[in-house]
Amino acid sequence: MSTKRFSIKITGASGQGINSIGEMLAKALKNNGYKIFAYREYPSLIKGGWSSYQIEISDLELASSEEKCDLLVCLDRESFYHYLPTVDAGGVVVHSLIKLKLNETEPLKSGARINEKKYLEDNKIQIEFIDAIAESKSKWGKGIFANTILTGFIWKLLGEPVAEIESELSTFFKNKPEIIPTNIEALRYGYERTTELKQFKLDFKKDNSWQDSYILSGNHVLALGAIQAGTRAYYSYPMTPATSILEYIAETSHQTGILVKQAEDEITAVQLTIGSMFAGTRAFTATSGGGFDLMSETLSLAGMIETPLVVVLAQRSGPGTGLPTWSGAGDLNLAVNAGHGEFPRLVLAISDVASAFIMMQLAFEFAEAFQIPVIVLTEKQIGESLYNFKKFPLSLPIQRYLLNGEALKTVKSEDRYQITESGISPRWLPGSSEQTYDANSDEHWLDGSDSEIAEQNIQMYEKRMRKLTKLQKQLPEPVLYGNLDAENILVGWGSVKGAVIDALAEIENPEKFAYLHYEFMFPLRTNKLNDLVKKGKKISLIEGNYLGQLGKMLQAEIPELKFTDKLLKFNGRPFFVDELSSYFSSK
Amino acid sequence: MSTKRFSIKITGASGQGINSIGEMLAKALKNNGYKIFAYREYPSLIKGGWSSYQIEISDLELASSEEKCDLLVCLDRESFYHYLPTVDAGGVVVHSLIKLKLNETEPLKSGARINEKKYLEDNKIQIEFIDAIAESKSKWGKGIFANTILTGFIWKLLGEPVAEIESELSTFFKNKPEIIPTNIEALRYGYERTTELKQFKLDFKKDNSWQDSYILSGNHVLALGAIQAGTRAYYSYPMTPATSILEYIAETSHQTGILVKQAEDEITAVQLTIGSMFAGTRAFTATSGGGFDLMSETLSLAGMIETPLVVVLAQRSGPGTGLPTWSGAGDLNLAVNAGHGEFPRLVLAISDVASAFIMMQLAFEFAEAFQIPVIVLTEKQIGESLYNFKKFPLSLPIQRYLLNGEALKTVKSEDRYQITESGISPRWLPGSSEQTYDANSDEHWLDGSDSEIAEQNIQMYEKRMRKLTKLQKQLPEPVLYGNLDAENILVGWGSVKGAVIDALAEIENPEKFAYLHYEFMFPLRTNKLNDLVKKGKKISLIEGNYLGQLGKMLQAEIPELKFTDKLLKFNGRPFFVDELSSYFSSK
Amino acid sequence: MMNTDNSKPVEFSDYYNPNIYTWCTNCGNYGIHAALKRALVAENISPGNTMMFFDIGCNGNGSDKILGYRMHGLHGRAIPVAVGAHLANRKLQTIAFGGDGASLNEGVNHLVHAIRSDYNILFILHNNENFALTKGQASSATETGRVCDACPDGPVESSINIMSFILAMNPSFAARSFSGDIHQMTDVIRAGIRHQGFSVVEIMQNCPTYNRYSGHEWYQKRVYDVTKLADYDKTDLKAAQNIAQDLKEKIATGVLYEKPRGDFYSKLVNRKDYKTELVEEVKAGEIGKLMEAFR
Amino acid sequence: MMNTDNSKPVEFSDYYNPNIYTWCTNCGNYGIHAALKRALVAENISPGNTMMFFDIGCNGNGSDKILGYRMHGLHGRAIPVAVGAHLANRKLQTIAFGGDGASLNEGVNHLVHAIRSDYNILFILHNNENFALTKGQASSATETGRVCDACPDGPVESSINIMSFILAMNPSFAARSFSGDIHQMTDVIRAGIRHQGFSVVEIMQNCPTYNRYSGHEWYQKRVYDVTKLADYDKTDLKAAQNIAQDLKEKIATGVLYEKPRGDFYSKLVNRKDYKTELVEEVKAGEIGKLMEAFR
Ligand SMILES: Cc1ncc(C[n+]2csc(CCOP(=O)(O)OP(=O)(O)O)c2C)c(N)n1
Ligand SMILES: Cc1ncc(C[n+]2csc(CCOP(=O)(O)OP(=O)(O)O)c2C)c(N)n1
Ligand code: SF4
Ligand code: SF4
Ligand SMILES: [Mg+2]
Ligand SMILES: [Mg+2]
Repeated sequence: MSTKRFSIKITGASGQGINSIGEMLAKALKNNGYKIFAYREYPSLIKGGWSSYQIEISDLELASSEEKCDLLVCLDRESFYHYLPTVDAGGVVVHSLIKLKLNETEPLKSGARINEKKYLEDNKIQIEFIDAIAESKSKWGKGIFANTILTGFIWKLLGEPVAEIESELSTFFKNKPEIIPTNIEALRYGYERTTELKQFKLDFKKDNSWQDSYILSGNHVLALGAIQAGTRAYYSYPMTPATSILEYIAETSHQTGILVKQAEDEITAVQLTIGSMFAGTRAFTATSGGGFDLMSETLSLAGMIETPLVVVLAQRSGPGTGLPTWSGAGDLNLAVNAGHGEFPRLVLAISDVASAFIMMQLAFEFAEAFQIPVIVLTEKQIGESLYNFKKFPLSLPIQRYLLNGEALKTVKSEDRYQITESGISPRWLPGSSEQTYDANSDEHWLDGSDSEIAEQNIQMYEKRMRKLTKLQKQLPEPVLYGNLDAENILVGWGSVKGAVIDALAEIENPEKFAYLHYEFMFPLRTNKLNDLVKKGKKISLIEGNYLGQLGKMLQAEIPELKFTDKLLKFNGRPFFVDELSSYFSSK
Repeated sequence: MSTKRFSIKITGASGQGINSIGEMLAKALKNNGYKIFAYREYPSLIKGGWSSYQIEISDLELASSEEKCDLLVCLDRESFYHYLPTVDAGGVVVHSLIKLKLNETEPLKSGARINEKKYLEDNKIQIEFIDAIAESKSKWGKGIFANTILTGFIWKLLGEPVAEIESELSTFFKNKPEIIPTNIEALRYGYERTTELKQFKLDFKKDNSWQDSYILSGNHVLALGAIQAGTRAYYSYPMTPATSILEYIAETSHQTGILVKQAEDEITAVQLTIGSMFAGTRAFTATSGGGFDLMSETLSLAGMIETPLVVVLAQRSGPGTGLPTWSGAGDLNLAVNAGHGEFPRLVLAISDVASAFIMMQLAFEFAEAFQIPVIVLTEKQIGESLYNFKKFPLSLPIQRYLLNGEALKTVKSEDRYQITESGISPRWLPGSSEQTYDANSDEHWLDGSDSEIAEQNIQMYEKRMRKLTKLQKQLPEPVLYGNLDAENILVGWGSVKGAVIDALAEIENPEKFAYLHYEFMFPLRTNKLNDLVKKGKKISLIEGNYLGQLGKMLQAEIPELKFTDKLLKFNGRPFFVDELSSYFSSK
Repeated sequence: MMNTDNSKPVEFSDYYNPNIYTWCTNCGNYGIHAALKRALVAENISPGNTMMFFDIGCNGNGSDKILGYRMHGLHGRAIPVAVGAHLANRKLQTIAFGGDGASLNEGVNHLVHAIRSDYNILFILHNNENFALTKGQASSATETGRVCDACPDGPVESSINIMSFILAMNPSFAARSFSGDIHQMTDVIRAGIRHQGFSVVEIMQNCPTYNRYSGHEWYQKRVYDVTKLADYDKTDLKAAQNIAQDLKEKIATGVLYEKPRGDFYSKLVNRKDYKTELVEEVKAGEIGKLMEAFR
Repeated sequence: MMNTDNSKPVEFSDYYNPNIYTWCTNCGNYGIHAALKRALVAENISPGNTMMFFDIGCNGNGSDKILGYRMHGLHGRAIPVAVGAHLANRKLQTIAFGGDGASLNEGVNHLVHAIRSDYNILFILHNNENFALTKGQASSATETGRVCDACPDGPVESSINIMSFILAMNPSFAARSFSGDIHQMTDVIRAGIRHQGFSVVEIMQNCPTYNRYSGHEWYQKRVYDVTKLADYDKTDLKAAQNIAQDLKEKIATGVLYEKPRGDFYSKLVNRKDYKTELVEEVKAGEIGKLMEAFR
């Protein structure tokens, strides 16, 4: 059990309202001046199964969760069976399971209940039953205040003053003021309920200035980054974990004026997007792996006709339908190679909220500057976790790289695909001149007209591919976090960052490690890593996939690169801070 | 000009009948005991443009063409402008272009006519005009015998006895016996026509046993390989250069009984295929890059549900629509990485007819043995060129790797996705037992039922991926051709093989080179290459793409691998034997 | 390739799968599964002689709650994969399932082409008028203007009346039922199984969680069975098209249209003389004759 | 985002592209291009104010033989890419083109959904009843049993009457013409340009190379113009559906159906008060307010 954080897991079946409890607690905690991070697990079905809303509390900024928790709350049996083994030694379990009988035998097959009795005893875990629905019924005639009772009770266990959670509850129900008074009663009832359980004490520094910090999911911030970048149209077909981007942009469309179209399928979504970008507005689409496959022919089109395109690939665990509501980072190879033929592209990978905000802006910047498709990788872990932070990172100025004004008066159709040293040719928008062109997916010559002349074909192909060289030069090297002189370097990308950096903040021996973080995945910059290799550092790889996809890409570039260790995880779960802390501590 | 071969280029607009002339000549030549190879260039349109049918003649077995030719025949102007610069010094041009005026000025922009007069003079090329249509009209009242006249004339220039071409013409028109007599007349007329041109003499050894050798395209043989392997259904959506597979399997469907369905699109084609394989017959589909993109989601499905799947990816030059009727080898990265998530797959690459026949059989063998998707790469250059050969390579025995007989009596649903060391689990066909299973694209446990339990998810994921390890062990190393002790090693794949090996047969210094040929592209075997690297050989790369895709894959596996040279070609044309001969000779 | 000892009649429990259903309380999918099992039992088709192809969607989450040779494939693709399997082995009963999202959005191409191709499979379309599994977005069948997830103003597109759509494609069999009527569902599914050709059964499926507009009672009040109409001629396409249009007041159910015209496979000239299924024919092909043409 | 000095009337030659046409002699596409140019000129729309989206197919090989802002995109995808461009800038005239293969096979989903979505673009469907560019395979519009490339026995699937298909989808504008009648094509293209909504113009296009069944004379003998019928009511969908069915004896052409009902964009509640086009609005978004919700 980490002393740097406290973690609560609210668990139950889909549809039991654990998210509401979680959200309320999370906001109240942050209003109290704590820093939080919230992580969600849920199955791919609408009701039933087991799911959890886990809140980490600390006085450090967090971007990861523990696998273990200090306080487990269970609203249904399956969740109890499943999550009990995650309660840390000395922890507490609160449940509402009538006549729960602890299992006392060893499990015989995979997935079966553990020997619960023994686990509780061995780990000195306290457990208490609260028949919240019955209590709600007996007090107010109906069971619906059960979750509020539990919320009050949890708050009490945390040792926080009741006022804060009351005010958060009022905010939470502000659109239904009529139900607030009874809920407040239920909350107090829960708070004042007697208990055998020990009371925790959140032993973290409160920061008053944190009270008006934000709590947002990665997908919210991704959408906000795109809005910041001037997105005017969003096209998508629902697919977890990208759906919440669609939901958010649609919900706020009256405020933003963004045109939102839920397309008939992913091919349509990406074709609408490239059509809008061709005409000159900023538009994007988001999907997950399966939908991305369907979009891949259009990536190749974008590469050929040199029309900017931004596609978000929100990763979950594959292949096939996989674990649709779980996380993963197994689509890097796909992002780098999808789409037939050869064409320049940029692959970015978001790692947290700050990165989501900046990467979406950069995606449009690079897509338009280089007239290429840009793929932005994110993960369910980033998109659906709730981050607590105070300041949005910088907004980048918007540049369009289009001919206008005087330049338009002298432009000629043949300028559109001019052979240039950088590979970038002038671009002007439909309607801005009577000098028109053909954005031709057939191999073409200067104004886009068909060409099958070998010499022209080579020149045009090389022109397109040269953009890759320029692009690579322009991209930054990966950032090294931690002790820059450390002996052990971990290399990773995506949500891994949060867990590694959080772990380094919790261990005894942080000076031994540094973490090299990639956000610009293709084309790769490898100077910094190369230097580290040359200096003889021990380099290890950490990725959310089986193959070590980034590792392979790096090895193709840096012959001398050997990995001391490979931390690869591919079971739908993110890296947890406690598993990394033990890893580091063991070194 | 090579002394080992003679090459004729028949050129004209699409629709002018150059293929018929070419085919007739090719067959007649092989009936005469020569060995031939024929290569076709044509535009992506139905009539017009310029195209060529090029025949190489030799006493060596050939699998490549020269860029230059000895005899150029032009039926239309565009072809003349375009192909004149390919006539070798001392060559001959025959054309039917009324009032052709040779250009005498230097070209000012890309794609313009060369200084034709100068080119002819500098290279001592003879040129002659034959107004074949007018001659046909004056003799027989209509122009349609023009091509036959030209055929006779060409035959004469080659110095071959007229009887051979006459008998081939009769075979060619065997379904229209009424037109044979006049065509024979026209042929003789052409043959006996006076000319100022020098007469060539085919200075090659005739091989009588060669008379009943075969002339087939790579796509024909690919289809025959699949038929040999027991294919019972073929599903496809037309796309060059895969269309001729569909055409051939459809045309012969009365003989083979194969069920052929032209699907409404590529997604349907591949879904029909995997459905048929699931039910237990052998079926496959073929497409080119754009259609393959659309199929890629299904590759991932196949990986997840462990159902065999065979997809042929017939490459042309991309990206986008690219050069739809030209060749390329730019889809290796795609074949290796397409489809979201991680799953085992096998990627094979055909290099010529023998390889087409064997690889299609192996595709089914491996797909079924390992229950994985297999992607077979081919190229327009292989699929649509005509190879002349004598013996079909070996037919492999068909094994199905299915439970049957006694085993079916004791099988349990949970056996289907049993966790095994090899990663391969028992498979039995629908209908063969009352113990049924779920081929579930959601992550699953032993009988295919959903599972979101971390421990099970890891085990199943690892089980699937372990197949890759076993598969790699089972695949052969690449083959080394040429002088096994040579200092310079070229590494390549696909149609490159034919050109390299033919070039090695033509140069003065063949002992300096060897060629390492990959047909098993993923997972890669690298021991042999590694040994060569360790021995300090100079390794060079030769590929039909810009990025050197195989090269990068090899470098990711063999840190010490550096390429002395990279021969990369990406203009839609194959490697020509003469360009490689000069390359070798310059070393 | 049929395994069953047909002497033992198939029982309902033969289809029992111990996995626990994960649908919401009162979800219409429960009724559909019950009817499906009843129909298969009534037709005496055992799990081992059935191939079922499930789409991705709430409906598809039933794939591991029943027995049979099943595939739970890709979203929108249940029809073509089922067809591929059917063509390989027609001795087994092939059934495909898909939601309104799968069938009219992601995979509408397959529906259009399966109808014109006359594949002899049964397709059960779970129409709950929304994308349920992804939490309630609009499908093509969602009423215009109906507020739903990710669509605060409701869709502006015209809504598709699925049965009208199907009938416009000139099918050979089209039936509609309602997830609250297990008897009728069983009957139309049985009729669909027996029909030689592409049989579409649209089931208006309750989704109490996301479709609060047309719930069980709402449908209960409006549905009527065309077979109970004195003069209904189910071979009259125009009549079916007319009667299918109303989705507001009186909703026609039952087999609305049926006119056999032979199925895809049986129209294939080159398969006419074959007595075997494709699955039984996998052996080294005879290429000798074919090669002769290339000498 | 409109550049033209409208004082100078647009001329036919403004659309002249020096690239040489590559269609076969007597290909119907020549006539279609001529009519297209005439219609644009008659509507005084300059190349600089036009966006054209070409499919892959013989029809699409016209993309570099005309002027205008053009995209020659992917097979089957002309409609959605055109729609995306149109939504970004409605001041330009957007036209999409596709073959019968593109529209009924590879991309039938887009046709179905564009009709129900009412995007305000013009779609010209070159129906030559085959996949011409890939050398004459069957499309959905190829008659059942008609022998063609890769189909020695002819397709066994029912053939789709494209206009009937379109009319079954309840379009707001549907016209049919014939590539031999430049006047009528010009007229219906102009009507399609003027219609506010998704305008489909099906052109029965001669393909002398691969469709030898219904050539110029064949059509010439059979087509008639519905506007010449005394009592034809083009706002009557049923009437249009009836008249469109015959493809053998008497073939109805002209604007068969037209009933404006507003277009997609103008139905979007959140765009009601905007006077600008999306293309004019790209600037840093105001996220301050949005962020407040997350404190
Ligand atoms: C290619 C792809 N796109 C999107 C999804 C996400 N997805 C899963 S189910 C579904 C819609 C389900 O709607 P419907 O077919 O009506 O089934 P229902 O859940 O309503 O039964 C979507 C969009 C997916 N799995 N695959
Ligand atoms: C994804 C994809 N599949 C297949 C093709 C090959 N292809 C090009 S054009 C065409 C069919 C053309 O038919 P149609 O749309 O009717 O146009 P037409 O040539 O008859 O004008 C096909 C299948 C392609 N370019 N892309
Ligand atoms: S969301 Fe609707 S369709 Fe899905 S399980 Fe619940 S009630 Fe059934
Ligand atoms: S093949 Fe047909 S459609 Fe294509 S150019 Fe020739 S006549 Fe026109
Ligand atoms: Mg639905
Ligand atoms: Mg066509």
